[in-house]
Amino acid sequence: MTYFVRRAGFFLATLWAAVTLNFLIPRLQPGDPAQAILSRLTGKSQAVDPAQLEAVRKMLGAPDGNLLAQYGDYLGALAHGQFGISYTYYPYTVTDVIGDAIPWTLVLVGVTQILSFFIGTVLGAWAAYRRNTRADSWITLGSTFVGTLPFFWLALLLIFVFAITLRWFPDGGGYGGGSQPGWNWLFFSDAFQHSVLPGLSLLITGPIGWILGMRNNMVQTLGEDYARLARAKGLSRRRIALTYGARIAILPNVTGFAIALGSILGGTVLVETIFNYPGMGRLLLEAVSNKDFPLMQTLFLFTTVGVLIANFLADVAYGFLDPRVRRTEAA
Amino acid sequence: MMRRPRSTTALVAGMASLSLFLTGCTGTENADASAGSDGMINYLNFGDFGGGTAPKANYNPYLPAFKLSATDYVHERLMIVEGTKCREVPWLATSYEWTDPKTLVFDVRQGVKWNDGKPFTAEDVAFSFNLLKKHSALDSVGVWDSDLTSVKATGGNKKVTFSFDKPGATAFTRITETAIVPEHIWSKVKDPTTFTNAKNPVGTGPFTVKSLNPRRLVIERNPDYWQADKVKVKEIRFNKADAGGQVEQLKLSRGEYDQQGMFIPDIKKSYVARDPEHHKYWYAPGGSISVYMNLTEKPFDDVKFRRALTTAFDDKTVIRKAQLGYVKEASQTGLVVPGQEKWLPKGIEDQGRIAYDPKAADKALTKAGYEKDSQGRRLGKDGKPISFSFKVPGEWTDWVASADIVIKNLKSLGFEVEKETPSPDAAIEDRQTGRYDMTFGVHGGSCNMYNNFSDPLNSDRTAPIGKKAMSNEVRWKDAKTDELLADLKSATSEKDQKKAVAGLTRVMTDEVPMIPIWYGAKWFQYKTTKAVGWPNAENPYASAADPLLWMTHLKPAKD
Amino acid sequence: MTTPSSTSMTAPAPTGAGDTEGVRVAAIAAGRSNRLPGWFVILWRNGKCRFGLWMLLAFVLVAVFAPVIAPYGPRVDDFGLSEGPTGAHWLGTTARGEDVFSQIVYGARTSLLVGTVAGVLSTIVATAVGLTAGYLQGTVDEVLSFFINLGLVVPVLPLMITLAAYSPVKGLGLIIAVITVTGWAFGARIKRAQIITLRTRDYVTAAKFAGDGTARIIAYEIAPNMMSLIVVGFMGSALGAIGAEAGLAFLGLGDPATTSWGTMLNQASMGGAMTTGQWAWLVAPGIVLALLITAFTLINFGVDALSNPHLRED
Amino acid sequence: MTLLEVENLSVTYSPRDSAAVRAVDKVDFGIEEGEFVGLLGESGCGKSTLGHAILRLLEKPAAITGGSITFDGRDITHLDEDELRPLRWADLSTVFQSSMNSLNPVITVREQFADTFAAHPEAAGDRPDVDARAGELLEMVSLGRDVLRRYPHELSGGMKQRVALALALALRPRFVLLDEPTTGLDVVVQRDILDRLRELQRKLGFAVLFISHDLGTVMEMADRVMVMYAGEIVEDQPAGDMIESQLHPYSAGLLGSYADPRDEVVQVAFVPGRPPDLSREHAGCLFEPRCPVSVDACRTEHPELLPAGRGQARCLLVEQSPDDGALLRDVAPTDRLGGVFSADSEPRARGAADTEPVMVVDGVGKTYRTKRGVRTTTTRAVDDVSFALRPGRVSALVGQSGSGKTTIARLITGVERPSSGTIRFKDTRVDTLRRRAMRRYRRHVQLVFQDPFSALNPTRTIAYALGRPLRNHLGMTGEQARQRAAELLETVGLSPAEQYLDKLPGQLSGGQRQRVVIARALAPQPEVIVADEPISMLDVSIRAEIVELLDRLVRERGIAMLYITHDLLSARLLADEVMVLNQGVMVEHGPTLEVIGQARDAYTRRLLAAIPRPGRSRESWPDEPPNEAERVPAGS
Repeated sequence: MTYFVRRAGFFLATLWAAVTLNFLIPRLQPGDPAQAILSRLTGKSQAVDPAQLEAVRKMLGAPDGNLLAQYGDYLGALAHGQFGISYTYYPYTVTDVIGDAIPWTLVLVGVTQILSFFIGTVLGAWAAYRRNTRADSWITLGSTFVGTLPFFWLALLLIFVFAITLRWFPDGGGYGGGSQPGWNWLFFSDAFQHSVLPGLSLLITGPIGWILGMRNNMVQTLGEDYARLARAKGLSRRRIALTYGARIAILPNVTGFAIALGSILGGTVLVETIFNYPGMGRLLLEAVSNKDFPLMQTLFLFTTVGVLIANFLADVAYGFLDPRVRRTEAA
Repeated sequence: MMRRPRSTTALVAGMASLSLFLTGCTGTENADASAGSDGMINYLNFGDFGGGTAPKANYNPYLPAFKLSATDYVHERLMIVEGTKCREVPWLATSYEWTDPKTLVFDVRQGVKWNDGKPFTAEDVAFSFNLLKKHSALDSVGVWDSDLTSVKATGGNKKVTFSFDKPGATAFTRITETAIVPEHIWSKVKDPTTFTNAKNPVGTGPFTVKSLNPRRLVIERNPDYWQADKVKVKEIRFNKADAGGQVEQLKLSRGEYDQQGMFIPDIKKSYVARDPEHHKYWYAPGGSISVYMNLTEKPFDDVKFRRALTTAFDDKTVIRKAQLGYVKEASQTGLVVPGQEKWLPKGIEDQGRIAYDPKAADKALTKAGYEKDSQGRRLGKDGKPISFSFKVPGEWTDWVASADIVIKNLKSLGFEVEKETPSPDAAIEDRQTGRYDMTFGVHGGSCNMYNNFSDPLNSDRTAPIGKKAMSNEVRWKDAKTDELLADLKSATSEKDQKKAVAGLTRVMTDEVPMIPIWYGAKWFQYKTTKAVGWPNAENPYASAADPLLWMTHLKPAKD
Repeated sequence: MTTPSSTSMTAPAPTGAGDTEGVRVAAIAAGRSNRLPGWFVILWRNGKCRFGLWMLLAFVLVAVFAPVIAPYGPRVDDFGLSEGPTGAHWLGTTARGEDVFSQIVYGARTSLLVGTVAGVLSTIVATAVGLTAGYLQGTVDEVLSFFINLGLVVPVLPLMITLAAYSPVKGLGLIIAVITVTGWAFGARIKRAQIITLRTRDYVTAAKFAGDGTARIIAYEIAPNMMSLIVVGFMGSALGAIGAEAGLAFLGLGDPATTSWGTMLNQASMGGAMTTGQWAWLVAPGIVLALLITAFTLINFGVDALSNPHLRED
Repeated sequence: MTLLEVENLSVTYSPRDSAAVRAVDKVDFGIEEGEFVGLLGESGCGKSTLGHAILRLLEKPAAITGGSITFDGRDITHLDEDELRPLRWADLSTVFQSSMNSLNPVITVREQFADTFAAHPEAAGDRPDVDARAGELLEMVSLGRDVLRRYPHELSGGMKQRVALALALALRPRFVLLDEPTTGLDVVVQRDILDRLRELQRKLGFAVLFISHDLGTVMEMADRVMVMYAGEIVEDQPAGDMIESQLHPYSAGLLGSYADPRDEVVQVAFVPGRPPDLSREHAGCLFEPRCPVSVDACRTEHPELLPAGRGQARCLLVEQSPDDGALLRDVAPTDRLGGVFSADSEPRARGAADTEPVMVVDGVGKTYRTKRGVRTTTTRAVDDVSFALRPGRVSALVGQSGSGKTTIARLITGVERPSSGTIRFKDTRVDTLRRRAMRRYRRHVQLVFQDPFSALNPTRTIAYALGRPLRNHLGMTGEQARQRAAELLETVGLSPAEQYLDKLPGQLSGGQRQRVVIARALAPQPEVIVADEPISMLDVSIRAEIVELLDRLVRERGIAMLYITHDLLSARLLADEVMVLNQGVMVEHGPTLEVIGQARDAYTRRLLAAIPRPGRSRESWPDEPPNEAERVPAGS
């Protein structure tokens, strides 16, 4: 009970901290959005027309009232789910813009995260199970070498090889210019094709953390007395590896996985940027460079809430998976 | 070699074959039949179309910072003042006349129809301007910032009359930059400031919007266009290319665009060389990029000092090394030459370009009382070594490289110069508030001569140090300049205008409020496999920013 | 994303492997005779880790002797523009006419500097916060723990990008500061957990009975026993910092005036390395970055063994 | 026929880059069907390694490097894992040392039985009724069937060990290896489990190899006892014979460290020195450096394990003696051992019982509150306890784990404050001291810790550890402090002190460390020392050494000592008075001999009954049943 109250309290406190941080960020930064938008539009080598600057400033509006009143208005708007109008996509609202981006990120990053976790856990468990064999060395060293490649760099090479040179896959974007987003097969196959390279660059570098984490955990659990006793009991290697090794070793990774899932909402800035993938990460970078504060604030909020919820779910899942925690929770 | 990579390879291959299977084949888009048999160009691939990384439909011409580029092909203007030589090309108006210095009358073209079939009239024009009056946030060109008082349809709905309370000549280009929208649609719009005009935007232009997805915007030829006979392009496809990174560069260099306007390094090698016959570019000069000195500080407040520095900078090296040879040396007059050469005062040497001559600079400085000490340090009038900082946004690498050369030049003259590289935001803010010693600034380059000189030099447009200046960032305050600007503002005849401009260029060359180094380039690449007739250095009939003009010039390539 | 490899940081479990204490003692004795700290001996014994240490040493040497190794200065732009690899320029030149190889060599300095300084700083912050929270407990702990947890759930990358983008001054200092600000929480949590077990050790009680004050107990009794954890934390932070610096620089949020592999990649990408066929310019920074990260990852195999005796190779 | 035959078995640890250690060296023995064999030895002697080797559970870097293991006529030394699997558990099962960790924490007890059955269909049948059979097994070890549904962490240590025992017997194995199965458990619980085990073994007839360092228990339980020293078996005799006469001087030493606290005169011996470093070659007898009766030949000649009496021994003296170990028998017990500490029934020459007490504990109680949600649980750890400590006298506080002994230690040292009652040191109220005063107070009251391994900071030298109290409490400076530290080391028998000052704790043996801990407690010249189980973590053969040291300090320095223990023997040896604590309540309090000799309280009698008495018939249990099984540990 207290456990739940504590978690909920922490949840709210963090949410408040995130919201407040969001409120403060634009107010602590130099420069104004109108200038940023127009500078980007005209480029650095042409003069910005002061009249145009003035018009854009009028359009975006400036917050009025003292800081406290602004803070109150801001909280009120948030409570009503009003995130304001995006400075980049004026006059569209932040909700419109994010609504378009979310599915892309959810699918691309979600699928690759889950696959990475799955692949990483299986390979890590296998490496631990075959510890000190060649399989182990191949997996650990192989994943080390492949997994440490900077994935933005890898992404560039993938584009060059598979998109530019071989032309197997498109060079970027979530879908082609020719297809209209919609619930049809053609669009899905197009979208899938566009997701292969970004997905691949995430998948190549994604599992290493899980592999090494799982391997380490499992080497430890397999070294525990209960695993030794299981051997003495004459259980099959498989049974030992699964029930006495992997089953326990996976537990500490659950939290990490939940956080990884939670941060999906944040997207992957680098990959989405390189592939022009229409997801949240690229949106974030765009919001930041355009000083699109409403959009940025909301993205921040979404990401934080995502991580918080994931953390919360991880705790619940942990309690479900690990009987040792379950008891404390029930008490 | 290893377990995982092997499976990765398999995965790649699997996915590849799967996706090939799913879509049948890729790359068909490029297999085009370029020129149609009907003497038309089937379609052209253009570059980016604005609207951020994930554009949403927005064809409101009064939201220039947010509209998609199709808007410029749908909504037209009374006249087009093309951006290279500032020629006035009649468009929705056939002619204009200053009936007196405070009254401007346009003759509206007859027989033009909106693309929904309704006729275009002078009422529409008046409506459009009055809409901007009502919603000042939409007035992005600042038509009503001038002394304009009213816009009315006159002459039996065939003329539009603009009335000013003071001589309003300078407002002319602003008026010509304002798009005209249909009254029958826009009068029903509740809030035009948030109107996206997303569905079938109605305009008089040569194209209508065909389709949009965030990757591609397609517009198609308007068969009922008032000069439809001149438009030979059936369809234009704009491709999302906002990243400007390697991939875009590669696509450009492979000739995937018929027209593009982006930076690409070493263009001769990476673009032209790929297909010298068809891959072309034309980087027309834009605004002047100048060395700004803080005129409120010593020794920059000394005109002799500033004049001495005009020969101090090695423009050619800046252009060759830092600017990759893409730009041209700027004239000290503040004009963009050769495009604006007609404004040059008589007898000026080399169109006002001042050659690099460190010895002359050294001599002039010494003569002005800034001597070098025994250690080679340049001393101020107070006898102390002159030292100042040069601010340049760290992220703008070409500017940084240019600054490096400029600083090297200054150091060789005995100044102590420290380079500071703040973020662009901070640098811009510092420049506006006057918190700098020396920096780069941009000014001029438009066809509105008044704006070109008033923005950087008008004492109305400056502010004390610490406050944001509107545009006079060097803090130039000079009665003679203000007077010349006032003359220019009220001058309706070209002769009077030329006289005032000549005076202003002399302020630039004699008083040296700033030292122009190079002209910012307007990126413009084009391909002649499908279409010919693009503007270029040989035939600079329009600038990169005047697509409506090229559209009436492009013809199918003959091969 | 958190590094799952370090989530299982439990106190070293007693090995059930029979009488291994003698062996352990022997290992410590071996370390002692060489005057090396015990944790280093454990690192050195691990083959992968040893290889990683050699690699790291190579990078350090390159960084230290950069002016000797590099044929030119990193920003000397007196050469032909966008040239392919030649005898004079092993990896070609940049679009601005700088020598790519020299930049690679000097870039090692930046990466190592960022790794070391950001690693040290965030380790210091993490250790200070973790130790204080864990040792003092009570309200102080509640407050600090809240911040630790907050630091854990605040999305790091967006925060990093925002901070990096909006700072008025660019430069390595900023990158280091950003990485430190966003990267200390995880280490602090682990160290807090560790000190909670350590503070009940008899020798801590003994120090109290010997009349030692709180600060001295933390500094002299507890901190030395957390050495392995501090090393683990440092390695993790340093690795993260190097990656983060490269990523931020690649996104164009770094200081272009600094020569780092991230800015090189950024400039190669923007400067048309692909279009002009400047392969070396694009590939080399990525490979050296991968090698450096690999070195750290290999060392981490040994570092993991510090806190998890089962992972020791013996 | 011999069920298990171990011949010439050697096990070597070969870590990658330190010297190889021959942990088990040419061990030879056999175990008959149904025989109960004890394997006795101190920590590090290789007994657990031997156990693991027999079960073929050795893992890198340990490996069998010689000899053979034959089970039921089949050589299992080199069988691979698949061939071993049918043999495991069905024939050879085991109970591990630390029951705390030998059950899988994430599956229920039932599942752990179920997978055992499932792995051995040939022994358990194809579709065994898990609930019925496991339930039966649990009842066999005095556990309820409801335990099946529980997870290991929901069980107390004793319950877990019972589950482990039930699990070991699940497939009716012919041989069970018990590796210190009750170490770490409370004495009373230990007793109960071992009794149950012996009973089951008699009933089911399986053979047992019982590995333990607890001599009393081994002697009492086993039919035959083997003594292991430095990787070798040094003696192998029927238990009865060994009690009567030990063949090897080491066995004699071990046995000498045991006594019955109820005897009129209690004598306890110890073996000085420490085991040899097995990574080096040793020419002569491995025990020679510690042997009180060694001759010159012992230094050069390695003795063989040769028949002697009804058993075997590895000793040159035995070899040479015509009538097997007679030589040893001739020597008086006091002479043939390294040292002896004795206590007789007379009052000790210590401080008078009626001197002014330095510390008075009056009606002290301590309540812990644990908040969990809305509910608050209060635990009464100490309830209305009163006693006094007097200069030069030792008061023993006896009780099983969780009885509140340690809480009392924390209260009088000021680590915690009592919920009720007062504690006075001379004229100072200890229970109300504030920070600075507390620090001053601690100059006078010092602690000796239970675990010498955790009581010294592994990263600080001995000189540092001793120097801190000297600097802080006595205001000494560097050189002075070092001088005094050296003196203190000499006082606790670490001589020459210079040799120890700059060492780290890791370089000292357990006994040496405990001496350092005592020296540190002495450093600020305290008037009261609280010794919290100071010998329970030490090897049996050196415990008496520490007891002797403590006794000497009390005598010479007139320190008032609170000696906390669960071990009545050491209380008998050291204390002037004994207080027995049960669940926070003091149930008995009086002069040592009185309390031990004529225990009135039922709990005290159970404690006494738990003491193993080899060679004697066991007394029947006192009336109360063990109450341990019902308790669940608080929090895990």
